[in-house]
Amino acid sequence: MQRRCNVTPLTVPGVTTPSQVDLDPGRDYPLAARRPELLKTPTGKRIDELTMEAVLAGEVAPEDLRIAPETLRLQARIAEQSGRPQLAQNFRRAAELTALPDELVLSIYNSLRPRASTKQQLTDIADELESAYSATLCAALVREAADVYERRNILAS
Amino acid sequence: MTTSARRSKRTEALEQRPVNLDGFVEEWPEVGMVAMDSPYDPEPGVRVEDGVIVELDGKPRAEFDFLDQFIADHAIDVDATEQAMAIPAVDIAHLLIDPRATRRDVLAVTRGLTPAKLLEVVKTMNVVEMMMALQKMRARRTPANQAHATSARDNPVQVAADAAEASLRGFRELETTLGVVRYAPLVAIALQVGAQAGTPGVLTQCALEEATELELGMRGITAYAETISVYGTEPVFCDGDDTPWSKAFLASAYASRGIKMRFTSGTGSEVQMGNAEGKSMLYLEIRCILVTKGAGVQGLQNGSISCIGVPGAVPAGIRAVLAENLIASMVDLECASGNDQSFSHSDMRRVARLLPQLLPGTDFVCSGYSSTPNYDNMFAGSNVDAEDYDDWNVLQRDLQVDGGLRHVPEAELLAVRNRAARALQGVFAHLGLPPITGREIEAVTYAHGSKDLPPRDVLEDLKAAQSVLDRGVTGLDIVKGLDAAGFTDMAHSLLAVLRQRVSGDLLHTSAILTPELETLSAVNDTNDYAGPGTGYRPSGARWEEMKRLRHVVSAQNPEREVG
Amino acid sequence: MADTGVSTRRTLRLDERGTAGPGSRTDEVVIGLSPAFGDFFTKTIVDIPHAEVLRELLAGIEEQGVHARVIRFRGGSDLAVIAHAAAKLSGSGIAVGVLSRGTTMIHQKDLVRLSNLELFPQAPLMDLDAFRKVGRNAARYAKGESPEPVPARNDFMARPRWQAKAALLHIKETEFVVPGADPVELDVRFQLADAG
Amino acid sequence: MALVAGVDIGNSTTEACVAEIGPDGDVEYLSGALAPTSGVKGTADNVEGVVAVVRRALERARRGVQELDAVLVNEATPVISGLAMETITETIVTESTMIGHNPDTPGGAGLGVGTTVAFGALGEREPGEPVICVVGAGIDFEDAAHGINAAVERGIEVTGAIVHADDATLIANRLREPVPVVDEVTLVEKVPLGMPAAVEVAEPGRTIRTLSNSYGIATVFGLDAEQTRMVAPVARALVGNRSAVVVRTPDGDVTGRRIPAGALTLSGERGKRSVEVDAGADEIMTALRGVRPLTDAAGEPGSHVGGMLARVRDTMSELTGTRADAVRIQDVLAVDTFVPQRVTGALAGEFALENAVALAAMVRTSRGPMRLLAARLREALGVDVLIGGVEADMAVLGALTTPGTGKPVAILDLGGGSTDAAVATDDGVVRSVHLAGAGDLVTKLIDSELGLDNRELAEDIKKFPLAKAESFFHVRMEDGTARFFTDPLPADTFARVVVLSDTGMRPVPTRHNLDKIRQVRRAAKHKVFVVNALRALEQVAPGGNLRQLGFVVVLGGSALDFEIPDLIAEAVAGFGIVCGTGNVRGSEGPRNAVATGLVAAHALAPELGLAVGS
Repeated sequence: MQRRCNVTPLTVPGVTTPSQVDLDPGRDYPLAARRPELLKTPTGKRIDELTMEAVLAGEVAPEDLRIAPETLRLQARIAEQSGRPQLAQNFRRAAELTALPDELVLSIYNSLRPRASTKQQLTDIADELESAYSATLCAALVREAADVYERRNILAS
Repeated sequence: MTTSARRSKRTEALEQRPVNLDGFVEEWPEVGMVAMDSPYDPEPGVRVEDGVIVELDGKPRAEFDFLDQFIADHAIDVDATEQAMAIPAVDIAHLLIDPRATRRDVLAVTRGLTPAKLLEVVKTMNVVEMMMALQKMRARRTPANQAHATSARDNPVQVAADAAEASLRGFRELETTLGVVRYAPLVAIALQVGAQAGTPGVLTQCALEEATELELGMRGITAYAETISVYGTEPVFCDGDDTPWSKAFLASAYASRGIKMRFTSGTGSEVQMGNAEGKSMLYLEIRCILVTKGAGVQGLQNGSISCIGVPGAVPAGIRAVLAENLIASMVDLECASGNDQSFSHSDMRRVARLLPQLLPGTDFVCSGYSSTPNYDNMFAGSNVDAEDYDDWNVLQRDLQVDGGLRHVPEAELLAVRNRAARALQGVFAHLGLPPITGREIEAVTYAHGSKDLPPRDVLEDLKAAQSVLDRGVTGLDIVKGLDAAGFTDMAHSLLAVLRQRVSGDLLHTSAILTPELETLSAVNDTNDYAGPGTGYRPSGARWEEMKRLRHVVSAQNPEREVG
Repeated sequence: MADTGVSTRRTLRLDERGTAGPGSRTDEVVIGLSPAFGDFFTKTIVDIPHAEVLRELLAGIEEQGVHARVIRFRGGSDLAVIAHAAAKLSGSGIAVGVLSRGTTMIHQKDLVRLSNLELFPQAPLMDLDAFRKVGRNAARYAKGESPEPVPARNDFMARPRWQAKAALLHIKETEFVVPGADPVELDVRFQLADAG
Repeated sequence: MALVAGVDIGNSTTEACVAEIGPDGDVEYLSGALAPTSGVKGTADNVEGVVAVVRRALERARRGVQELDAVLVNEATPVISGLAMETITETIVTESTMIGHNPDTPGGAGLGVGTTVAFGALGEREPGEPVICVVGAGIDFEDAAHGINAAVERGIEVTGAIVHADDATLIANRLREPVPVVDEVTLVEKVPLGMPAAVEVAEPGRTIRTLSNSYGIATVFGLDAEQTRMVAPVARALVGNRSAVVVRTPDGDVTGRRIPAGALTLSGERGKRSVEVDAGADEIMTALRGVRPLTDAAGEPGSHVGGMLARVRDTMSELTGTRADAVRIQDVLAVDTFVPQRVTGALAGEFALENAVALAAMVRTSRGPMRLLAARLREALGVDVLIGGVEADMAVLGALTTPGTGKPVAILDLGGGSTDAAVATDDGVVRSVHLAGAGDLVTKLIDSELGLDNRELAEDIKKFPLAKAESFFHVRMEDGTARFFTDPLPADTFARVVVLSDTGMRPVPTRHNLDKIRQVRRAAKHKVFVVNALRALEQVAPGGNLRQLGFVVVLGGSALDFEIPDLIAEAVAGFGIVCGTGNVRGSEGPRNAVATGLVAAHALAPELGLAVGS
């Protein structure tokens, strides 16, 4: 659960696999049924390998039942094309967070609570997100929070 | 109270009516004790400079509180806003009820509207118009329903049986919560197992504090999350120990694990906490809706929820509750539309509060129909409970309206309750959890509530609940347990639910799984209502199913009943 | 209306005796009253007269052989703030805070403000017996004993009946807040309204 | 070199030990691990737990499953225990002669004697004989005080009062001439009126002197010798109270009664004996000693003990899947205990501590599914699985790895459901015994004797020391020392007795003080573990002579308890025995003995043991 997954270099749009796929929500959604070949688990398994037989043979681990960042970026494109830019943006932030261990995700959440962090602490979190996980969108969200919290006086004193 | 004045017999009769046990108060707009029509709500308006909203509903950017800023920067489409805001509110309302305007046409406008403008739009509408609008704006074409399955004694066997019955009766989502929080892992497992015993593909959640709820989700012991609350003023949001940014981050955290989630809000919470900043309940709720939108969350549970006693006590309060459901749908969010908390002593009033969601249909008509008698409801009682099942089915049949449920003959109910309990027995045995006895299974098959069940060894259960966490039991272990116990069909359907998180298809707006394990969401089941004769209407096999009730006299042989 | 079993026999007279200071007796419990208790408001959300509320709290304390002091807090209407401030002034460190609508809390000076020893959040369920028991338990805490908490009651139909009125009462009470006002010690006198 | 894993499947935990055995039989222990047992011990359901624990132990030894040569499993016959409890005495008050409850705050002090008169009738009373005023429900304390004062003013001599509400101090504070007042008499309307009565209240911190003394009552009411004999139970019941009321009625009485609980029939290899359960635990255990070893036990149908054993049988039959009438009870442990019970006929909800007997029973089930388990295990791990020797033999071998032990050695395995003992003599012969009654029975005794009705809390009280939270920043430990904290303690611990559990402080919501809870806890452990330790050692000791045992090693989950090993050591010290908690392989504490023993046995004689599926 706590292992740090490899950070795939997906931060530059245009060079990643998901964006090269031709996607049409009306034709391709739901992906599991219509485009299963696009779906891989973070451990590299194809979705059609996650069968009952495989489970009983002990070939499926809990890590195999997670979503891969590439998949979230595909779903982001479907959301975008369905007219839901905010939902798409959330999926892209989520794609970044797939690389973070559970504890770190929860601790960043707690740091974002009102009066929980100083501006410096939030800035440090943003820097870590960016440098260690290439999580630029999440880092931007945290920096934005730091500015608003300062203006509204809800930083830790 | 003693009084010497003589009273009429009629007054005495009226005094005895249950509705007089409900509380009603006068409006007091200065403090926010007003549903949706307050002179202190801001005037709509927007100003954009260099692609940034610099003035929102009469307030300059420098004075924005954190909700204003989040809404301005994340929820409102800057490119569309000035044009959309230029349209008179009444024209937008016309657009909403005009069948020739499609849902997509409306969304092109609403994506640019400010909170005050959205309020102004719904203020021009009466409840019938709002219902017409909701019928078109609901995100998913096919309506559905959600149930609570809880136990006053946190008895997992009861939760499994009630979940199975609810699943068979037609609910597509099931929610539980606990009296003793440490029981959560066992009850969540029971809910998950029971849900698959009725019809396949029912999604489950367990309402807990954020960290535990997320953990159960990540392990695949639950399938989605809902109790992530947002509030309409800055002080109340802070009292809830959150901000729009912390909640937006949490939303991404859920998606990053492939887990569906929605936010929760509702009218009345701010005035209840004495911090409404002199704004109407609905205005503040609209801010919650737009925060949800801005956070990129696919949906919202609203309709006052736990504060229903507040809007319920003021004039036009229930109209405002309908308006909040409508606005959530108007900004393209999934709406789980309340009707989930004890609301009135009066049966007549309970139904009247329900019809505005039931008649047009919402994504989930109830965000918690109590599948137990209310004494077992650990959400402090729902507007409708297990004793209302037959009434609900008759309402659906009378009006030919789909509230998501169906009548099920007793023999089938007994069979699934029994099966769910036996499956849970097998899973518990497989996982080395405290045994479920034959006597418990027998009792729960025929039980109405926890009072009809033998007590469990709470000590052993709680130890086992802890061990579920310590051992790292996951949804996969439940799948294996179901298979080992011989419930292979349930194992398959649970595995299908778990596999959903790999594909992320359920993360889209208004997504549910059908009994055939197909994903149905606003993407592939877009609401296409376009006036009479269009959109979702119960017909064919579904309508035949809705015609069945407990007692219907046979036309073939009037001495008999069909059922 | 709820049957409270009370006819308004007694009236309450609260005379201000000046700014309240910390108590020196270790055998005292302070009762902290909200800004409008026994003043603008005369009864709880279920019409129990404030005279009877205070009399039962005092009787519960006296029965345990403990001394009581009554102090009004005008500085705020938040129950936790009132009860905690009262505990800080109490010689034993124990106080009862009570709002006009009947919501009640037992607090201790060393606790953080948001915590408490016992809380009775459902004002509509507070009857005379409950107030007596709150007084009794507060006094027993002051004596260093371990009272069993007064059983919490719950009623899911309280929401439709009382939720909005409770909000109104809270807001109204908040109007009587005088920011920064000092706590005031009160002389309490009960008078029979009639010869009964 | 052979890599082997010894696995001990216990009732609640499964333990493993990984070791390398050299060609000449020398053993190098590499690692140990522990996990909860999956399913009922000795069934195929255990596979999951075994696989988990073997994997974990291998991981710790940095070895792979494919390197493993064999898995050694103990012969895990499930030992299942059941518990029941029955009250055997009751106290009955007739004609309401006595109010002996202990209200927190009675009013006034001293002794008042007079005729009982209802408060409402006080006004009609003429001056003359002294009266005791009975104040019923609904009378306000100010009105009560006012009424009594008015009567006294008219010359009526009011010498005491009996009150319904918790108002005694309030009334006494308002009387011009204070008198003793007893309050919280819930059924005050049943107090006989017009009868001679006495009310006594002691000063705070003291107890009554007159009404708790038969001659005191005789003096008050002018009784003769025969009548005094009759009131003796009343006086006895009032000893230790701070306040009391005695009313003299023509037929009033307080009696203690034994409840017929039925007879318990014990069948053993040496005959059959019947014993009445209400005779108490000692009688039952004596009868058991007479027929031992036990082959079955039965209760008189239709009696309490019949129901009691039926419940035990039902539980076992459900757990083991055998028919209830096929379940054979192989040991019982009877323990005297007491339960707080409402007194029949009492007026103030008085409780009396009534005697009760708790019974633990034990069953050994068949070893049938063991082979199936081994076969499944082999499938799951792909390694040879050997069913090792008798569990007790293995435990002894494991215990002998405790530094400082030597033969003859006895082990005591203190579990949750049963207490097991085994002894190995110099010539290698092992004798073993399984007895009913262990940790679960202790929990039950604590729960019922303290009236908690919360087994989980009782379990915590059993496992952890107590303290009293004297302020938010310090607690007084049960040994008298103080422990200070910089952060305030949780609000719900304030002024309470708390259990210092591993998850934090947990308040005990009763009126019992710390000493009382501690005494109940220690007594319960003594009644179960010390009694069972002696009973078990006696049965395995050569010739039944404890002095023949040199070393006793205490093992099992309950050996981790903070005081049980000491209690046992104290009890056997007199027999010249060295007794202590095991430290298997010098590192594992009282855990892992059987798993270690399996490896040791395998190293000694690898040909022993039954290979399965190979």
